[in-house]
Amino acid sequence: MGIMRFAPTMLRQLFEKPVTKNYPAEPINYPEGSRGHIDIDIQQCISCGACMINCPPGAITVDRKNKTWTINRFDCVQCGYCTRVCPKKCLYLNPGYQTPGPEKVTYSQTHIMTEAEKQKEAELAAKRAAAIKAAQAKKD
Amino acid sequence: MAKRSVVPFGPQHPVLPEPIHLDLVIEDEKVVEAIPNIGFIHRGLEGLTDKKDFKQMTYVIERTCGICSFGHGLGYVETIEHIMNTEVPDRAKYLRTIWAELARMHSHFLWLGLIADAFGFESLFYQAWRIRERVLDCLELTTGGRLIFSVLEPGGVLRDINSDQEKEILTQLASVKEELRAVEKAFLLDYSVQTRLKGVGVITKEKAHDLGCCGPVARASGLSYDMRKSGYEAYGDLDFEPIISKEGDSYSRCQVRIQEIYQSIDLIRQAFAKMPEGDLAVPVKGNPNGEYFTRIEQPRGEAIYYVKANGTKKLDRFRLRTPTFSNLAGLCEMLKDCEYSDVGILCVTIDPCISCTER
Amino acid sequence: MSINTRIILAVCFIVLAPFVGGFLEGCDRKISARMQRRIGPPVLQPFYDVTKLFKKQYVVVSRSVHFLLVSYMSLMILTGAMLFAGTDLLMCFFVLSTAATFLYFAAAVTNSPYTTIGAQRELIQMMAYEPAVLLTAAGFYVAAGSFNTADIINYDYSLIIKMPGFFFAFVFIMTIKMRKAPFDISTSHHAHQELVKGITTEMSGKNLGIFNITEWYENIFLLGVVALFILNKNPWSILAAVIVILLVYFVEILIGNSNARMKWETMLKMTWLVTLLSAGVNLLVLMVIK
Amino acid sequence: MANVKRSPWLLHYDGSSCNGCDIEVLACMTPVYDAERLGVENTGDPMQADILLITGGINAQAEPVVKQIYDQMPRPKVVVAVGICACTGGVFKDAYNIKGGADTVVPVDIYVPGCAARPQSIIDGIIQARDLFQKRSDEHDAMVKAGKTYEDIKREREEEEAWKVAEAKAEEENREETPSNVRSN
Amino acid sequence: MSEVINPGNTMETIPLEDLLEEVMKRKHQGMRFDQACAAFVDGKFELSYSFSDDDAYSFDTLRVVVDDLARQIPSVSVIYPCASFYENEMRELFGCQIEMIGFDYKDKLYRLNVETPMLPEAGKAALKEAFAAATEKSAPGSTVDAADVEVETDEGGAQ
Amino acid sequence: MSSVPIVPFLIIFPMVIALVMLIIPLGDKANRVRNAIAYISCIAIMAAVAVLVGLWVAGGTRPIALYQEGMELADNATLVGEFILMIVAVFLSFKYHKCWISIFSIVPTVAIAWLEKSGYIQHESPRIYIDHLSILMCLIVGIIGSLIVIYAVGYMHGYHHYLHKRVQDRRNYFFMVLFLLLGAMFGLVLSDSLTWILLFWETTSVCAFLLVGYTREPVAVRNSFRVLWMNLLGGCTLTTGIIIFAAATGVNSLSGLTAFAELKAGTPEEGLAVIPVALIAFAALTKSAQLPFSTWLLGAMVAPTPSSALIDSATMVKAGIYMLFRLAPAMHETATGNMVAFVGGFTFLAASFIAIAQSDGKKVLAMSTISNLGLMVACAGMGTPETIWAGIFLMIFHAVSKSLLFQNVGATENSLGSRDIENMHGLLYRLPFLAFCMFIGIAGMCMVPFGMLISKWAVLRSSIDENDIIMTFMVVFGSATTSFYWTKWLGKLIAQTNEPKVKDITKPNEKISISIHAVLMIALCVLMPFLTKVYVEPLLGELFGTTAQVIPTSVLYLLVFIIVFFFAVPIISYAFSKKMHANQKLSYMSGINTGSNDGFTNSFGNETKLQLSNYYFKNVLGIRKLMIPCQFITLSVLIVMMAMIIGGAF
Ligand code: SF4
Ligand code: SF4
Ligand code: SF4
Ligand code: SF4
Ligand code: SF4
Ligand code: SF4
Ligand code: SF4
Ligand code: SF4
Repeated sequence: MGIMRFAPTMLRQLFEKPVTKNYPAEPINYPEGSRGHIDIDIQQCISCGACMINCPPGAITVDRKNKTWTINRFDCVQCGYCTRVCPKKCLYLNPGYQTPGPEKVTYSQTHIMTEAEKQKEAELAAKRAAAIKAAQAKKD
Repeated sequence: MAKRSVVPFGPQHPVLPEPIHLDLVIEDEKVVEAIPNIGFIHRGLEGLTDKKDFKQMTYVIERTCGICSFGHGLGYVETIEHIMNTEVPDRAKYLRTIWAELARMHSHFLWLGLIADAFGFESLFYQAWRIRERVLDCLELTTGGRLIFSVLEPGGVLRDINSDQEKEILTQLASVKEELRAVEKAFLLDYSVQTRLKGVGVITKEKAHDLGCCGPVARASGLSYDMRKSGYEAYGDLDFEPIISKEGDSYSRCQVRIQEIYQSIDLIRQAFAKMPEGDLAVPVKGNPNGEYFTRIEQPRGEAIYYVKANGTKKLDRFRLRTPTFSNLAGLCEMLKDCEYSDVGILCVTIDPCISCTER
Repeated sequence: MSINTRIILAVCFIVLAPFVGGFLEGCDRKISARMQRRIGPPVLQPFYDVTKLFKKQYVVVSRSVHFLLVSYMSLMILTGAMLFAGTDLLMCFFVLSTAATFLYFAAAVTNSPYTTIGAQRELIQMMAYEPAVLLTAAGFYVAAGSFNTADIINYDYSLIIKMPGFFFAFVFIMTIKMRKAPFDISTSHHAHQELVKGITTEMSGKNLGIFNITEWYENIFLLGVVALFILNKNPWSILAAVIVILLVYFVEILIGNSNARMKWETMLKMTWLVTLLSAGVNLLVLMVIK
Repeated sequence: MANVKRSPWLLHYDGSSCNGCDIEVLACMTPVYDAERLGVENTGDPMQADILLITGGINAQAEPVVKQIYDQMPRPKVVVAVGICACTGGVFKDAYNIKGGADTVVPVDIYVPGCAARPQSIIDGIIQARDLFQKRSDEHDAMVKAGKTYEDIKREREEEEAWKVAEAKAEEENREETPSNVRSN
Repeated sequence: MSEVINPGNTMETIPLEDLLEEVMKRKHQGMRFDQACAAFVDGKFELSYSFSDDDAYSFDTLRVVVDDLARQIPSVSVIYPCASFYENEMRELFGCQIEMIGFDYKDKLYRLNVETPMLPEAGKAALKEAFAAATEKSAPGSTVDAADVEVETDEGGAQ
Repeated sequence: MSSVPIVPFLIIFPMVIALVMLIIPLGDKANRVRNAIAYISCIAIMAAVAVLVGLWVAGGTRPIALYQEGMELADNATLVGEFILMIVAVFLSFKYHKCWISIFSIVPTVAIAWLEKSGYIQHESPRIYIDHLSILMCLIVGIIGSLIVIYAVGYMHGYHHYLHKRVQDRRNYFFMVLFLLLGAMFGLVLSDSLTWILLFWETTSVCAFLLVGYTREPVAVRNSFRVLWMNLLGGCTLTTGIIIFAAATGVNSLSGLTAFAELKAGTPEEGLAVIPVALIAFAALTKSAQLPFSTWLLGAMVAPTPSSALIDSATMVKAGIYMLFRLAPAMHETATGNMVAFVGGFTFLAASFIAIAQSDGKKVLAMSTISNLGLMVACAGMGTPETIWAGIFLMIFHAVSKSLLFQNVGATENSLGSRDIENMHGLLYRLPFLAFCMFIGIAGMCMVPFGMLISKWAVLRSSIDENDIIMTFMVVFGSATTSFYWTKWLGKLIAQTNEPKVKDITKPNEKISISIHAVLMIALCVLMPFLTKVYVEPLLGELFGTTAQVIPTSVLYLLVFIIVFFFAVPIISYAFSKKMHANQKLSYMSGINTGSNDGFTNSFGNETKLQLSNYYFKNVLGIRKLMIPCQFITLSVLIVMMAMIIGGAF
């Protein structure tokens, strides 16, 4: 027991360098694998919607028709679950957070189809149409 | 008229870590009556089993509390694993143990800071939190998150600790241990701190047992009650004894928590030394069916997880009994006849975590 | 001291004290921050704060608070001006305690729980420091033969030689007056304590600004009393006084940063004990050798 | 125009958060992040605060509390929602006792995302908030100079609004009348 | 290597009538009260009361199944005062009629907007029905059920 | 010499009125008659005092010692009076089975009768003595005493109508005793003959006893007998002192005693004066309720308020102080002086501690009275011009402000139904007039620039001058605790509240008396520097034979400055703050206010009323904790010192 047992520490620290990270004057150093935000390699995305269904807070919206993938980063908890359920593994949890702001903006990406894909799509559509026709014909 | 003041204490009150309310009746500075009221954080987390499947629930449950986040996830996945009869790989068990102990350290440092704040010792608060940042660095380095890690899944863990990271952690822990010594001196030996902690909020061993206190509160009263002794995860392989103290006052609780930080450092070292190579997870197929109670030693004490599953993706019932919930009775006991200036200290002394208490 | 010097000194106090006081508080915050290994706020931060406070909307719980605070400030200025004008020290202290009473009124009038508890504690603080303060005046009277500060600073040598006990007791209770841990029980410069903001809980905007400025005046007044212990006929003693003032201020910062807040009972016991032992023994010795 | 942005004082209210964001807010004050270098002070007293930081979603019991402390803050004031719980309700938005983010009860000016929001991100939020605080303070000064109060301005706005509505109505009536006139003609 | 004590969990289902007696037994054995919780499964309340032993780390759960939802359940807070909080919570979240709680918040522990939020819609309807039945059964004049009636009007008024 | 006839008038007139009061029966009509007579006689008394002062000033403010032929007749009358008092005391003691008390009455009466008849006394000694001090006392008794009686007329009406319906209405008896007390006080302060003084002394004791027992409730009876025996004990020592002195020297006058003591100081004959002085000082300690005997004053609080006011502020207790001031020059730097100073200083300190724990308004007043009397006693005990200067001002301010406060608390109790300080929360909004006057009264007791503080300044200075370290400490700590209990009371008064206003049922005459007191209070404060010059310094000159300037002129100027500042600043800033546009907000209650400023949502979701109370530290500072030890300390000091003094004299 004694009085002012902390005073020596205080005196010593007075002459030590502050540990403060002078953000924003200094940049942040993220360790590898830091949980920041979700990015998408949109060209890989097949708009299956698995991420949308499984996201715990429901931050992702997938528009199958327009091939749009949208995330509300003001709603994402950085759990990374989507990156694991994605069949194409095209989602990434990258360092760096969404900057704050006065609006809850969303981030949206649209899959731009390559020629090959378009062709494939068209083929598929044709196949589907054929199948439907066949089915109808059968019914009839 | 009696010379009594009736004063609302909380929910918005800077000394309180979280919103909780007390109706205080005080006479001079003496508290004659204190009636607690919770519910400012009640979210209805247990009710979310209706809406989320059992895997999503892992992430929800991790967010029961930002401090014991890892522990909550751990308790939950253990319960699910038990119901589904999954044997987790050994390496995963050790990793889980290491993270759990790191989280315990950051929680105890956080508490040291908060109690220092509660008795108005600001630089000690800053000191504790400064050291805590080192622990958080270790956690971010290995899990990517500072508070909420999301590295657990039923069946194992999602991330590994490589040898570089291991070395980094061990050096950090060594310096944490050094810095803790100075802080310990101030907490345990300084006269002004002792006037605020010694003899404040005494809970005897018998009372602690009867009121169902757990964690450091129970251990400070002399109950050797530490769920880690039940040997879940890798604790069965590690060498440690629960830390106890006799007096049962705030000072003992402080002592116990500081010793536990040292103990955690030791446990992490042991775990690194013994950690086997191997898989991180085993795949889990199907849905759980059955019920089970798991108990985990959180920084604040024993937490109980109960899952009742019915073979579908959605659980019938998830239930979480948290240490603070069982320590509330102890808090009420301590608040009887305390001094007004002790109210803040007493609220902090059980290391309340209201967000998990109310879920 | 001629009447002109007196007036000039008093006016200097009235005009300069807030600036010096604010600057010292800025240094205090900076030094505290560095002790805690932080960068800390700019040294001029207290001035930014007060400017901001005067810019805010005027929100009150009770309208009377304002005029009571203005009275508090005026009396505090009067106290300081009296000290610097070289008048009777004991009267200064009486006016000082009346000023503190007005602060108590400003708190009591609000009928709000935390302010009221803070106000009661403020009263306890007053009770705790008053004996030491009055005894200091008594000590000067015994040592210098006069209550007049003008006579005290014209003494042949620094009175601290005769009255180290009083000096210690005074510095001890200055911790209360400067609202530093361990004795910041009624309010402190930081929140996060059991009383929210204690006696200032209901003050906002310009009321709080007035309160802050008054604190600066008060600090300068107290440091002025510290200077009395050092000043003597020799002009070099002014330099010594400045050094001692800065040293005392630094010690207060150090005390504030390495103590927990104590309870009122401990505070009262400690201050009275120190007053009795340190100032009392010193007084006894002085009376014996007189 | 005084530079008030150098002294933004915070009031932190913990809604139904998980404490993750709470302790990150507190961590902002501690040595490693030290928000005090921006002039920030954590007051804990609404009467003295300029910026209200809300963490966590809002539930039934916390709602009146948040409204109350928001009301007690003197103007100009800024509200910052910290964490996705406070932004939208987060993972708990479906829970039975969560009303939603902080903006369901008080107007939120700045949203700071993250679960838990990182201290740097909170500092970003504070910096944005203090700029907004400066802007509002300037407006406040102008208003005081004009000898008006917030009530006056509110009334004026209402009047303006009412005026606009009336005008629109009159216009509509005119329009209605015109065709009828036309018809009658 | 320190010794590991892990006796595992036990669970025992008992009728409601025996509840207090069994709890008393555990109190006499020096066990601590660990938790109490309710669940709503297959239209019935499942109540679990858990006890544990400080030294042996054993964990012992008593299960009570209540099929009449309006049935009054005795409070164990007479035996373990610290059970009050658990029981208040059970009653507020599930609507099971625990009576004579030692420290009674009168369904205002959490002050929710919704009543009995943890009951699924079907459960709420069933609960209502059960109350109606209980009221019918208790002819006016019987003093015991005055409380029931009051509870019901309370519910009705709030909805 | 022209002021002579007015003196017997001042003494005898109130006594006659007392008889008249007793004769007038009860009943509404008669009450009105009595009230009218009371008013008229009070005005007459004040006029008489004014005439006395006028004549005295016209006579050149010189001290007048008076002996006339035929005074022996008066001497005999005093003997008769003594016996009447004895009969009353003995009768009542036996009636209430407290026979032992009668001894305290019988023995001195018989002894003094023996002395009168024994022929030891030289009969040419003056009987009446008029100087600054007696004039001052006359002013206090005349003005404040009369005002209290005027107040009592209204108060007693309210007392019997609202508060104490069960108590038997004996107002004729009550007013009789009041007037008797006034007469006795005039007699006491104007007499120089020790036997006369004894008579009036015992009269005040018996009057106090009768007033305290007014309600005849068991508590009242018990307390009244405590008043009686303690005061009669003082009477016994007074008698002993008189007899010893008269038997030894033949002198039977107070001025003779002090002159003798001062003259013989340091000579072998000193003992002759020392013992009487010590015994009389002891008597004065009992009368002014110093510590071992303080309990009688506390017990006296059961009496209706006007009598408390009269006993506490204006008369009774001042009799003791008056005697001590007279003896002061004789006590300077003697063992008696030290004893008196210690007892006074200790009482000052201890009573102010105890006062902190009281929440009953009247009890606070009682404790603070004891405490302040202690300070005055200490002043007298130190016996230097400075301390007497301070003592005089303490006495003046104390008389006015205590009388004001007692009346005020009484009136407040009638309106509010309680005199507990906690119930006075926000009184300034609920009973504005009374609370405002109460504020002035309390401020007068504890705040700069009112006289109390400057008096403390002087006490402190002279106790240092005297090298009296214990005294210094007692003053320093006592003044810290004193401001604590006064200030917290003030805080209660001004707190804002939403409680409804209280109907003010104060009678106009009560209001008149109260407001005159308040005005007097402020006037005294403003005039204090002037009074010092004009009045108090000559007074000291008379007592000590020197006319040193006590308070440096610079301090007095400073005082004037502070006074102006003190009144100007709050008023000006108040006027300004009224004009400012302010947004009213609810007070901070952790965010759970319920819309009004005095309630919050409690743990069960209902509204709880906010209650705020001051600190009292009952468990540390309560009467039960402190009284016995303090009494023990003072009693042992008294016994030891008295033994030393008496032993040392031989
Ligand atoms: S990281 Fe989690 S919260 Fe964010 S989008 Fe993916 S699944 Fe949703
Ligand atoms: S889960 Fe993957 S592939 Fe499917 S929609 Fe989401 S991002 Fe695209
Ligand atoms: S981190 Fe937030 S919630 Fe936790 S104690 Fe600090 S302010 Fe309270
Ligand atoms: S036991 Fe506690 S510290 Fe450890 S991971 Fe769990 S919550 Fe965190
Ligand atoms: S209060 Fe406790 S449980 Fe809640 S977030 Fe904080 S540490 Fe976690
Ligand atoms: S006890 Fe507290 S810290 Fe631990 S999980 Fe619960 S809320 Fe979190
Ligand atoms: S300095 Fe510490 S105690 Fe003070 S307001 Fe800041 S965080 Fe709170
Ligand atoms: S955003 Fe995440 S960390 Fe923050 S309160 Fe919500 S759940 Fe907790």
